Amino acid sequence: MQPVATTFFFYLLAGLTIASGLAVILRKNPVHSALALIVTLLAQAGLYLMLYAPFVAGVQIILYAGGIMVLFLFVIMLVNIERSQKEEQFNKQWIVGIIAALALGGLLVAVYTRGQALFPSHAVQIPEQSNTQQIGVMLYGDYMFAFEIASLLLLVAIIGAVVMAKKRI
Amino acid sequence: MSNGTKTEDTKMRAHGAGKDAGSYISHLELGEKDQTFLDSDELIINMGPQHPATHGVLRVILKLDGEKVLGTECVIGYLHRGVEKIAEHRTYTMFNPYVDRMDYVAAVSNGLGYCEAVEKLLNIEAPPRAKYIRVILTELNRLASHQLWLGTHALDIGAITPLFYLFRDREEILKIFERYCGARLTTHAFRIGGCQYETYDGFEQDVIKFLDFGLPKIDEYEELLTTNRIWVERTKGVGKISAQDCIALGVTGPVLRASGVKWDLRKAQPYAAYPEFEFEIPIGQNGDTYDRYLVRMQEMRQSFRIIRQAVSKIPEGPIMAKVPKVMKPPVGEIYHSIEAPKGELGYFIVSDGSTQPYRVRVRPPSFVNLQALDLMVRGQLVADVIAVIGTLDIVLGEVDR
Amino acid sequence: MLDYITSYLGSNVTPGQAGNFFWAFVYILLIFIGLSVAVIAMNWLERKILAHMQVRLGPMRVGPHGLLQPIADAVKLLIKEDIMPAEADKLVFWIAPLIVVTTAFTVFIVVPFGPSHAVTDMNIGVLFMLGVSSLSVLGIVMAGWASNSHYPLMGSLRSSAQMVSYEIAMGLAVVSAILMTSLHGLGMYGVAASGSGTGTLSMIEIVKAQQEQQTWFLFKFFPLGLIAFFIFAVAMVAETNRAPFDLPEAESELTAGFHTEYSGFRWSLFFLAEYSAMIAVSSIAVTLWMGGWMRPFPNWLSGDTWDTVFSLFPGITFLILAALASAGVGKMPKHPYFRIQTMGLAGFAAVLGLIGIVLFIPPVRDRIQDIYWFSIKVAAFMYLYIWYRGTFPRYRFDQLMKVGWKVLLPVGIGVLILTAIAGVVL
Amino acid sequence: MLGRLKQRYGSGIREASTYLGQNYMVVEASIISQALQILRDEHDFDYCVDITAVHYPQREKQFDLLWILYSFARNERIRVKTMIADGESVPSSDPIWPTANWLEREVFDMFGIRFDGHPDLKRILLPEDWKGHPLRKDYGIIQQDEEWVKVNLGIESGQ
Repeated sequence: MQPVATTFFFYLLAGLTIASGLAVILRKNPVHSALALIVTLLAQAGLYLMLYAPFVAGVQIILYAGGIMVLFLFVIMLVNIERSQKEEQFNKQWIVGIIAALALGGLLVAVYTRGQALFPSHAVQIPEQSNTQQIGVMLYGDYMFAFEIASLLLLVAIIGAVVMAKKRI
Repeated sequence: MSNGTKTEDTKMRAHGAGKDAGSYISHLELGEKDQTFLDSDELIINMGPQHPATHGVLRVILKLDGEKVLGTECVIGYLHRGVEKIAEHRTYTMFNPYVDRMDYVAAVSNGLGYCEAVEKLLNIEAPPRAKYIRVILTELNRLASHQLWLGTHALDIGAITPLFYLFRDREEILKIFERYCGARLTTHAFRIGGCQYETYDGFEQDVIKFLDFGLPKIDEYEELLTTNRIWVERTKGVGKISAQDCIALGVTGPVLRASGVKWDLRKAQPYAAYPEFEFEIPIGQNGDTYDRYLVRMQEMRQSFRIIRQAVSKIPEGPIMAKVPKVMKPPVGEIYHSIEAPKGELGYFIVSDGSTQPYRVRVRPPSFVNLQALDLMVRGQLVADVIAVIGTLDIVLGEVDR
Repeated sequence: MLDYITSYLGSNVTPGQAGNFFWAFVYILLIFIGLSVAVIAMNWLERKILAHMQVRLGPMRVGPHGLLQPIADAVKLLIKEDIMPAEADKLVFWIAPLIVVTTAFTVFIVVPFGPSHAVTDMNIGVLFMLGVSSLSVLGIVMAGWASNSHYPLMGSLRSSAQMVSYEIAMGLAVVSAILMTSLHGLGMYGVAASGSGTGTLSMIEIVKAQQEQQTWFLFKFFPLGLIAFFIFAVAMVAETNRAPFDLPEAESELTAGFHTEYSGFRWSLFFLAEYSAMIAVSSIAVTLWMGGWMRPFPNWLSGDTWDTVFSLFPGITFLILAALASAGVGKMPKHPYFRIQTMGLAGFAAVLGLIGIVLFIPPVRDRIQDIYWFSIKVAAFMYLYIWYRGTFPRYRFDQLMKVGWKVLLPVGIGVLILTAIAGVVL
Repeated sequence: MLGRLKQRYGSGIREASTYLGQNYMVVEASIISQALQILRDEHDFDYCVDITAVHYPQREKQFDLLWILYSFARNERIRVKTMIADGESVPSSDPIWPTANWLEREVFDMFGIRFDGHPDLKRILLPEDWKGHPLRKDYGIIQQDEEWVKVNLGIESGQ
């Protein structure tokens, strides 16, 4: 299927990502923030789709929007919202935050203007079909070790979470 | 969602908290905060008085840690009609229909207890035929009550189908009542001194027809539930209560028997014509909801047995004892209790020698049994509260009187 | 323009693949209408079937045998006052039912009613369906939270915990079915699945793989396929919050769970979403394990004669329904009060008969019979749902979690590993 | 049994007799708690069937307070009665039988008799802030707490 109005969709999704990303940090109500974060994640999934990475997009929806964010909301709902709404939204570290943001922004601009030589001048031709299979082959072939290390890391994290939660029981 | 930091007026903002309820402060909220899992706030929710599973207008305030019940408090009285006060202003005969309105699903039992108590006070005895009719109707009513209990209990646990089966079969009992005395629910079947009505033609046949129809149906209900995995998981070990706790809390009826106490007033202190029948007292061992279910199912079978014997042995003769037109019992007090479907139903009547009772006290089984709710559900889940309310088999008309 | 429209008719792919927007739109419209009709029919059937299981009649008043009851209900719901609690979070309260209903309908984009009867065929079809349907839990959580009331909140907490847990078991079962698509077969129709040796996530290719391997995945590697299917069948009931896993809306505990505070049209959106979600997960089950649109016994009763015989089924079914309806016309009371109802039923019978006759026309029946077999299989699942509801008590929350995490999950992993081994060895 | 109790408390046991085959005894209010405790501990009256009261407005000691007890071991009932004046309170029997909790609350609700040491003595059937105790003889049958009805139900009268 031929892509339609690619530029339009790109700017739409990118704008949505940024707008909802801002909403995440600007909303006072944590549930609203979480919902805005979901929109961000979904818009990102749309961007992945535009990059011919349907598998990554699907996984993004299932895992982040459908799974992790539900757990987020789950926890937020148990917290006293009325109390958290009264709390100060930005704490004392805002100077550090701005410096970090400026540094990151500067880095990105620098890479974009100066570092063009680092990247191939034309877009890599990605095969439209069957890149799901390619991801599988890559993950379980070339990057087997890294994949297993990542899963081990997650296992450690899970055990850590259980230990921390269990200490009171 | 937390209660700890909120002010008094927002505490009971939960559903159903009307004006009178708004000012109600449960002792659950006044005490120390309990430790909750992960230090989350405890949740106080209000179940009822308009709630589908509280069997009427029972209001239970639940203190929850997530889904775990930390404590309960029952708020009752929404159906209080002052039955005991009314009794003091009516003659003995006039008060008779009022007792039907307490436990309205077992009206016949209520009437039996009251009539026998007054008869004792008057020192008269109903003739044997009346006693047999009383036993037949009371046992039929016990069946009807247990059927209603099973239907609603199963519905609370989520099995919707048994309810309709049980209503179908209960209908047959109510038809017999209707043909006998014209009423289906609040029967007012008995009079002080016997029964007002002779049985209608074909009464025995009707009862036997019902017996043949109803007994296999019990197997049908058991087929739906007894070995149903989900049913067993939902009821086994839920709402456990030991025999000691039962006795200490005054819990009687099937709940006590399911905890392993073989005590039934029909055997322990027989009344009406019960000494003349053979039947067993089914008991359980664990005192959990499943055992209470099994005990009641067995009790239904025993009721069939009693009715069958009664119908086959029913003697001829008068149905009313010699009762004075104006009843003036001698000065004195009497306590008489019977085994109602829900437990020990007692009447304490004080006579001052006039035509009206000086004081009538009803010892309602539902009221006393309901007190055990807190003990039975502590530490269990919200869903178990529903199951336990169901298994206690309370009727709010009787709790509140 | 006309060329654009007719050019698609000759092709053998979905409108999405052919890039034909007109037909894609038509398909979306058809699915939307068909789904709405299916939900309405399902509402009536559920009440009728459940009623007959419970020795009662169910709706009988509005129209013959209560046939118009769902329409009356819909009208009632639409004109009902829409109540929004004063303390509710207005925006979230408003969005929640929309999310639920949108996700429930969106999944149908990839459902293959036939080799070319789908809006489009994505190469991540299954993943898309699971992903989008997992978004519906967000709507439920939002609805419960936005109501700002205890019972809905507990309902939504329950449902989010439940759906997240069962999604894992569901996913494992799906993966073991997808593993099966990668295996070689004889190629009954001589069409090789895309890239033999590698599996596929596309819904259409999954059915084609079953066609090629000449078996439903239900019976593949007996009993592995059956176990995976069973896991999915249990998990899908939990995913759609239906009895015996209907804890989020357990009426005896939480009054109505997450939609306690909803009324009128918003409530009806939840209702619509619940039923279309049921149809959606049943469609996944049918596609993955029961051969999708394939007619029964394509390998044993093969040949042109059998093809013709089986293609007559849709027409015959409609004729039987028409006959039943006309028998009902004969049984209607002759009182003038019932005249309009009788005429309505007769008209209904006539319409059914007409559809039946149309379905005998060869080009139509060839195109329709895939949809027919797919719908029949989904309908079987729908009946199961009703049957469960009439039979089972409700699970308790901890038991539900136990079933999900301690039974279905380990069994799912075991089946997955065994399927992989079987795929390599056999 | 009655003999032993009488021996121990002497004049504390006013009367012990049988009427219509039912045993009852009248106990001084001052020793009621000990008497009930002994009945439970030494005579197996482990089941408190009911606690209730009767109002005699013309008497000096206006209230009869009754405990109906039952012994599973002996299959026997006994009524223990004491007389108290209005405003007098008796020790709660909640520590002896937990079932007394609600029964005493009901007696408090209906008669206004207070029980000392009751864990949560408040009205049970009537609303918390209701005025009057309906089962007293001076409370009329159609009497009600007009003010409460007006404030909480918004109607002039509950009749």
